Amino acid sequence: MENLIALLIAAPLLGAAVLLCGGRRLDRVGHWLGTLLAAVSFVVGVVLFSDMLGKSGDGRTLHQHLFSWIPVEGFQADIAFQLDQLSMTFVLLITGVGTLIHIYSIGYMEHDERRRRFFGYLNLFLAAMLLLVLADNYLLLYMGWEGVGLASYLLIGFWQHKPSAATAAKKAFLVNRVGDMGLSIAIMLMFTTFGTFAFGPVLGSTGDATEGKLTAIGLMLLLAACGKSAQVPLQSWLGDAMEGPTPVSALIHAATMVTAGVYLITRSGAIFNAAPDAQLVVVVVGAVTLLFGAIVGCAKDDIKKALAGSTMSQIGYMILAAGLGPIGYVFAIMHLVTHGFFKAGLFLGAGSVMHGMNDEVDMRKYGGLRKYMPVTFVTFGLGYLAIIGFPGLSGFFSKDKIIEAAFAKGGTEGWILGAVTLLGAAITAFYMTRVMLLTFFGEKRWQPDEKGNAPHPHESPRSMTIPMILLAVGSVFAGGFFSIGDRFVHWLEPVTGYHHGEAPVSAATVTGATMVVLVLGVALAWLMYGRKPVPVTAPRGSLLTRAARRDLLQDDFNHVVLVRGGEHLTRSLVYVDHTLVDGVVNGTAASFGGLSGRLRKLQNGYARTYAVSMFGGTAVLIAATLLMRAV
Amino acid sequence: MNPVYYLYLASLLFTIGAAGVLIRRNAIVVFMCVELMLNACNLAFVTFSRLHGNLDGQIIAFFTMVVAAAEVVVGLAIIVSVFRSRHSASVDDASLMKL
Amino acid sequence: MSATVVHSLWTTTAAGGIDKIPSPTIEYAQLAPTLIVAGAAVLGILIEAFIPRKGRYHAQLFLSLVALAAAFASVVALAAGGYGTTKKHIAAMGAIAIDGPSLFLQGTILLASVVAVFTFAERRLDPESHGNRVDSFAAQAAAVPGSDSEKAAVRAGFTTTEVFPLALFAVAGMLVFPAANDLLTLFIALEVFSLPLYLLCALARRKRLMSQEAAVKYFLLGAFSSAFLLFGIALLYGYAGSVSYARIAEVVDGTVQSVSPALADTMGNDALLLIGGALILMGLLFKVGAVPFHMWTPDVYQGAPTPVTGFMAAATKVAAFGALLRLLYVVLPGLRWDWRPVMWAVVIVTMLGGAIVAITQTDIKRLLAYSSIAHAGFILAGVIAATPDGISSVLFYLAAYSFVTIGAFAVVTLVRDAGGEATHLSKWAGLGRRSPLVAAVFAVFLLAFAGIPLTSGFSGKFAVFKAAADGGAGALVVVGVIASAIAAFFYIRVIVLMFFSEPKPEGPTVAVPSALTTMAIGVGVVVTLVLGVAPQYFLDLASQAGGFVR
Amino acid sequence: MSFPLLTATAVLPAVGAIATAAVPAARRSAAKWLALLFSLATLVLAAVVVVRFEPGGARYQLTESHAWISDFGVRYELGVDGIGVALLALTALLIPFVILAGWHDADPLEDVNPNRRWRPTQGFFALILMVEAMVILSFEATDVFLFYILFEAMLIPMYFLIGGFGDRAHAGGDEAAATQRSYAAVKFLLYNLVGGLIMLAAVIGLYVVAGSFSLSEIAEARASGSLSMATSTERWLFLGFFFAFAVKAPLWPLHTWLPNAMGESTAPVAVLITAVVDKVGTFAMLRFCLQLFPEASKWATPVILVLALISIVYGALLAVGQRDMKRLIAYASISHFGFIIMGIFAMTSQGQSGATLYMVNHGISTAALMLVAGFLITRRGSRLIADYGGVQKVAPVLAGTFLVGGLATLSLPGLSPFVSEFLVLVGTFSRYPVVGIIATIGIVLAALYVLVLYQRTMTGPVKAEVKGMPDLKVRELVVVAPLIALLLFLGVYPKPLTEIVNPAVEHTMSDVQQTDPKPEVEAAP
Repeated sequence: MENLIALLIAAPLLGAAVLLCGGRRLDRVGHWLGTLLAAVSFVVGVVLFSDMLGKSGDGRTLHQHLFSWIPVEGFQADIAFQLDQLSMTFVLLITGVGTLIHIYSIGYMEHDERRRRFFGYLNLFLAAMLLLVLADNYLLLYMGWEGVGLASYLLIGFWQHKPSAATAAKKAFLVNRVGDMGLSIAIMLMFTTFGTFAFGPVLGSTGDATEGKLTAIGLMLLLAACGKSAQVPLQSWLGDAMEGPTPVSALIHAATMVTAGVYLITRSGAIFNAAPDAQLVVVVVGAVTLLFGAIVGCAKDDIKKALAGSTMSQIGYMILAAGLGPIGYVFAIMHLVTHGFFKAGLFLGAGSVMHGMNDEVDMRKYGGLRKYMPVTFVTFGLGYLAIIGFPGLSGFFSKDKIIEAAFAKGGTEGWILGAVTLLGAAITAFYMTRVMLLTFFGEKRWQPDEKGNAPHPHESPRSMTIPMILLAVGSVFAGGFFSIGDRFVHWLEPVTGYHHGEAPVSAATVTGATMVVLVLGVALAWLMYGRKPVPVTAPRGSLLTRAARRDLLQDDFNHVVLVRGGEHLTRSLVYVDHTLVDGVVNGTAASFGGLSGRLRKLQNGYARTYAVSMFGGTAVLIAATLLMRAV
Repeated sequence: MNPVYYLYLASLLFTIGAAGVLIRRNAIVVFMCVELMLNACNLAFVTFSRLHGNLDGQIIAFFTMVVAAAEVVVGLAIIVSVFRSRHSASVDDASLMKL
Repeated sequence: MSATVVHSLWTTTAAGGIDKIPSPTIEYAQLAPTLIVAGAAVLGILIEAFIPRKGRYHAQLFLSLVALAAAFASVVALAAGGYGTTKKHIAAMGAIAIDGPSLFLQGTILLASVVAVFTFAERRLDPESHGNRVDSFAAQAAAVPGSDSEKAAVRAGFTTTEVFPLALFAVAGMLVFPAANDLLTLFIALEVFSLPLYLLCALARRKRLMSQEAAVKYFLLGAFSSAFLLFGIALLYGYAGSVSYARIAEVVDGTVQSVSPALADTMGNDALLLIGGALILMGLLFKVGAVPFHMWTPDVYQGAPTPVTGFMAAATKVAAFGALLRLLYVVLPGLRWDWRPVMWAVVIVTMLGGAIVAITQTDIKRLLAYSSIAHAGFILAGVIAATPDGISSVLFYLAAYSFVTIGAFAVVTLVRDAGGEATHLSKWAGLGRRSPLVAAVFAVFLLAFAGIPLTSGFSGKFAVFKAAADGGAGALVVVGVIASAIAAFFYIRVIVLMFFSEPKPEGPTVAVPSALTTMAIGVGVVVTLVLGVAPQYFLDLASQAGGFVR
Repeated sequence: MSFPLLTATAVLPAVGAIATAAVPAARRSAAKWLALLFSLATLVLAAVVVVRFEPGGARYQLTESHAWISDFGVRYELGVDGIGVALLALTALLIPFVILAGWHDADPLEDVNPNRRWRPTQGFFALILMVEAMVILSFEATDVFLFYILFEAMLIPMYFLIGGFGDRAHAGGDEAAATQRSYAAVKFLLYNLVGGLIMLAAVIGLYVVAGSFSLSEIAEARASGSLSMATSTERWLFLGFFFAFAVKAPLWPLHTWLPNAMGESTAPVAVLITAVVDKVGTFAMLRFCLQLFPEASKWATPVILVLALISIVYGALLAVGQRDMKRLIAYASISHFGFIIMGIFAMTSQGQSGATLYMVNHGISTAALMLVAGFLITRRGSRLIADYGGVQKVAPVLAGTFLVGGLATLSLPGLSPFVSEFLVLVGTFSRYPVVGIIATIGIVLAALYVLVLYQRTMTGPVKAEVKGMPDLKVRELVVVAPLIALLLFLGVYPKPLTEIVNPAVEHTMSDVQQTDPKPEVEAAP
């Protein structure tokens, strides 16, 4: 059975290889091939899943050792996989959503002549992401980690002819690299501490290591997570990443890749449990990002950027939960999965809208689209309800649990976190409602563009709507399915561990509070955008609004400090290299030349001068010899 | 009398010769100065020969004279040819090659 | 025939009747090399006197080559007879030392001379004038440059075939110089090879004014230095009461047996010894062209006919260094602690001075002159190692160096324009494009000068530096390394010029030489590479020849 | 007396060089094919060496030993350890690609060709083969003097390759380019010559101290205690050797010759410089510095590590600041050489294995990137990044290969450079944590300069001059594809390489009497 694990990765990898090296002759069948292989991977996943359900206890964890990767004295890195409940959850999510989005893309990318390559990249992403979640040691995980980074780079920059896209792609990769730096340092620390970096030994012997070391490792892992999951302070790339085709945003920048950070932290639970300081930092990062993303989400008029902000904030929830330790891991993952469904659904919906609106992304130029694209409206609506946590839908369960867990942290911390999470819920409700209203309600606000062709909103083809519907189903029922009888908890407990945190307030109260803030958020949004018509050009807005539109000035900071500073640094270094380092050498050469030129003058052509030098030389010779004898 | 005085004389002559070489411009004169130096050497040889009571020095003096003569032959040949082509025997005029 | 011989004659006469004069014993076999060459030289004069003009060139060329070959053969015979290694002998009543070093040096000098004679005899380079092939020597030395008589001589197709006997005389002197075993012989030999060289310098066919100027400078300065040398000899004689090396050495070491009162008196006076030694040293350093006695070198090298320059640069250096070695190792070892520091200074300034001044030279011949000065410095570094290793390394270096030098100057003779040889560096631009082969050959020589591995230059430099380091002169090695780094700079400059700069439209032409020059250059290249890749055999020769007779 | 395999590996290309040079001027293409043939034959021989080499066996294998210059105590001694084999294989592998990539780089331009006997093409390929011969032999030499001779001699053919053959873009009449080029060539030669001469002093010193040049003899003498260097002497000698190698490597601040040399020469020659010749420097650090002067090496480690660190960051930053893509790659190489040297002197088995792998991988990755860049430059006739844009649109394959090369340069996991870079980092970190952490900055900067280069040249709107630029031709694909395949293969399965290298590294570690630091915790299995 375990031999199937490699197949999970192999299938999409093969697809990537074939599609990218295949050349134009594959253009006609490329997308089908890509989708097929993704589906294969999904099927394999399902098979493994059913097999896993058949087993029980530790038997559920499968290992597959392919070969020794880097055998060097005192350093052992293997190409080996580990499939346990946690990985399995991700496998299903990745392959499932992935397959759907492949299908969606068939329609969405129909008119792009480079569609084959697009599917190649998508397959590459699947392979890398699966490698990430299936690796049984941190170094292999690192390979997947950078692999998804590469895939996201390629996909964000898929429309390379647009400078903005190319820049966004580069930015994403660079910011991620900073995170990766953290991961590699973490691995080095593990190596020096434990002499290995395989999950088993490392997580098994955290007890013997000093807390200092563990904290260091934890913080470095967090840095990595921040990079990949767009958490403050490394969140700046996610917004720009929306330059990529919408399916990409849905798959990579909503459902799967960006949640890798959560996976990393949950996977390394043993380390964090033993390093409370690190955990605290994790929680703080989560909380801050949660609000940060939410606020940004409120101000954006670009539908995708708004959703991106929301993604950021939702992942903030997960990170926060993961930071809570055993009481939170499970819910972090649960929210991750549900979020995977509804956020992917939302993005696909957005994509469908753009598809019908000539790729217009400014929500202020939408309005009243519900009658033009009903299916999109419904699926998007369901996703909307799910994310704001409408009772009974996925988001309701998963987010609710996180808020409870936050309170259950106990002490003032608990209260603060709880408050933050609640506030976050309120804001979520607000900005999602805003998106909903701006897009589907009100009267139509689009006009012909300068070339005079007005958009003709229409429903998207079947290949796009079906995935949306499926995802909508998921976002409606997943949460409930997981929560009934704590299915999900029991499912993950063997891996992440779980103990129920007793909140200072009863679960019911928490739920009630959530409902209240939810209603408030929605109401406020309706007051601002539902009641009165929306101006097509955005009003100047308050200081906060303007800041939020600019991602809370975080980019400007980067630009001024890092980019400008870096440019100055390199420019001055180039100068230094030329004048100083090189100059010293050239200077020496020149000085010899000058000396030579001067000495040359002595050779003035007069025999008598030469005689003088001989005479003087002799005199010196004699004097020196006599002197030698004298002393 | 003490032969050492001859040595002083010899060194004096030698130095005068050397000085002449450094100072005088006319090639012939310069050359004569060299001859003077050689003769100074001869004087020294003879003196030492006397001093040591063996005749090597005196013999060498003869050799030196022969050599000097040979030098005259060669030297004058060269100097004369230069003089004919340049119409000047000044060593300072012969400074085409320098630096 | 040396002073001591005469002296013994005198004393015996004083003792007994005139009839008992014993004839001095001369080992003709051991003196054969010198005698052969000298004899051939005399013969050459006769040829000038009696053979008609047309035939002289070939007769002279033939005679010289045969003589040199025969001389070399006898050297080899002597070496095979064991003189090269174990046997040592002082011939001609103490005048000439026949031992390893002298034989090795004589062999080197003879071979170098053969190659040099090839270049002397080259007459394909200049365009034929009035239907006569001409070589690089003046049609008629006596004729005033540019005068009608000169034109007439040229028209008549005269050539100065006297150069061959002159060269042979010089060679004879050079053969004696490193073998001289008393100071008188040293002096005579010096003059014997100097005087012909003075004349040869004056005999250039083109640029005669410069040639004559070179001759004057060389002559005056040479005479000046030999005067110093002679005075030095006088003083040493005064100190030791004898001019024979062995005797002086004994006196210096104080191991002399019978001490006459006069000797006792002079022995006490170290000033005589030190000043005398210094003056002799100066005379020899002048010949090897060591700073500060080097200033004649560039001018003379530039002015002299290029074949002569090559001959001087190679053979004279060999002879002079041989004499220097013998002087320092046989006569003055007792003074090592006096002359060594001074020599250190000389070595350093010579290496650096030569290398630095060469950087800004614009005339290829002057450039090579300065490079030869720098090389003199390197060799001196080996000389003052004062170990058998030092001797053999110097011998090897000299052998390696002389062939590279002759080859290099031979190449210089090939690059010509209307005014004869185009020696200005700017004219050499793009030579690699015009005639890759010549440029490549010259590049090989330059790399050898620069001491790049796999060329003889490197082997020699390594041997010398190794000896110096062994002899406790590590600092010198470092300086030498720096000097060679500086030197590398201008050798490379020439290579850049030849290969990487575009040829000038009015650039020089490369004459196609006859077999003679080709052979000279070929020998140069072969020796350069062989000594670079597989020097062991020659190192053995040199190290076996390492011991001086006392 | 068995067949002298190692000598053969060096003699074959040398013969090839002579043969190629002898081809008459008219038969230009014949010369090319001849050169290619010989390089491939050498590759085969190298393969035989790799097969015949037993990782577990003696330290030096396939040894040959003949008397050479006994006066200098010099023997012609050859032998390869794992490190030597790896680099030997790399060299033999790269040369055919270099030749193939430079196929048209030396075709003479008729207009500047005064002499029919002027045969640049023959010369070009002959010189390349000559360099190969010398480099290979220097990897095999176990006699210090023999190594030194090759170390110096290989400068000459390199010098002519750099100075004699510029980019086609600038070839011919362009006077300014010509002067630039000869400046670069002279700079290259003088830097390395000075380094070499200083090493010469040290070599002589070594002889004075040890009385022999043979590694084995010196090792024995050490072991038997008959040879003991005074601390100061050993340090001076070490510095003499290290200086030369640091120039060659090149290590900051002795690096400035590399950008000129790589910038001015044609892409294949640039590859020859950085991927093949410079490796001799780092190889020699492992082979000679550590083996001959273990104590001094340890003594100098802190300084060297700092310099290496500076090289890493400084090189990367300067790469970011370059306008000329070849110079950019050159500075990137400087940064990478910093990593290699850091790995060597971290004195851990991970570090040194990593360094050795790094030499190989860097060779392959730089070759890939530089050669593709060369193809690009020959198409457009400019080295300036600013002159490009949107190439990806018109020549996707070229852009793709360029990207892969770039990703290899920024050592993306899955491509071979990652393995070595991570090993070096871990190896360094385990002994000098701070150094290791600072070095990781290099990772980020690498991403920066690579991606900036790619973005500016390949993406964005298509520049007018770039329109109609042809995609990679078959010959060019044949050059690039195998390299990329190799990068991928060694990225996921470097075992064949590490198996060869590990034992050698263990030997070196024991030379310097170093053992890896132990982990704090004995991890549960």
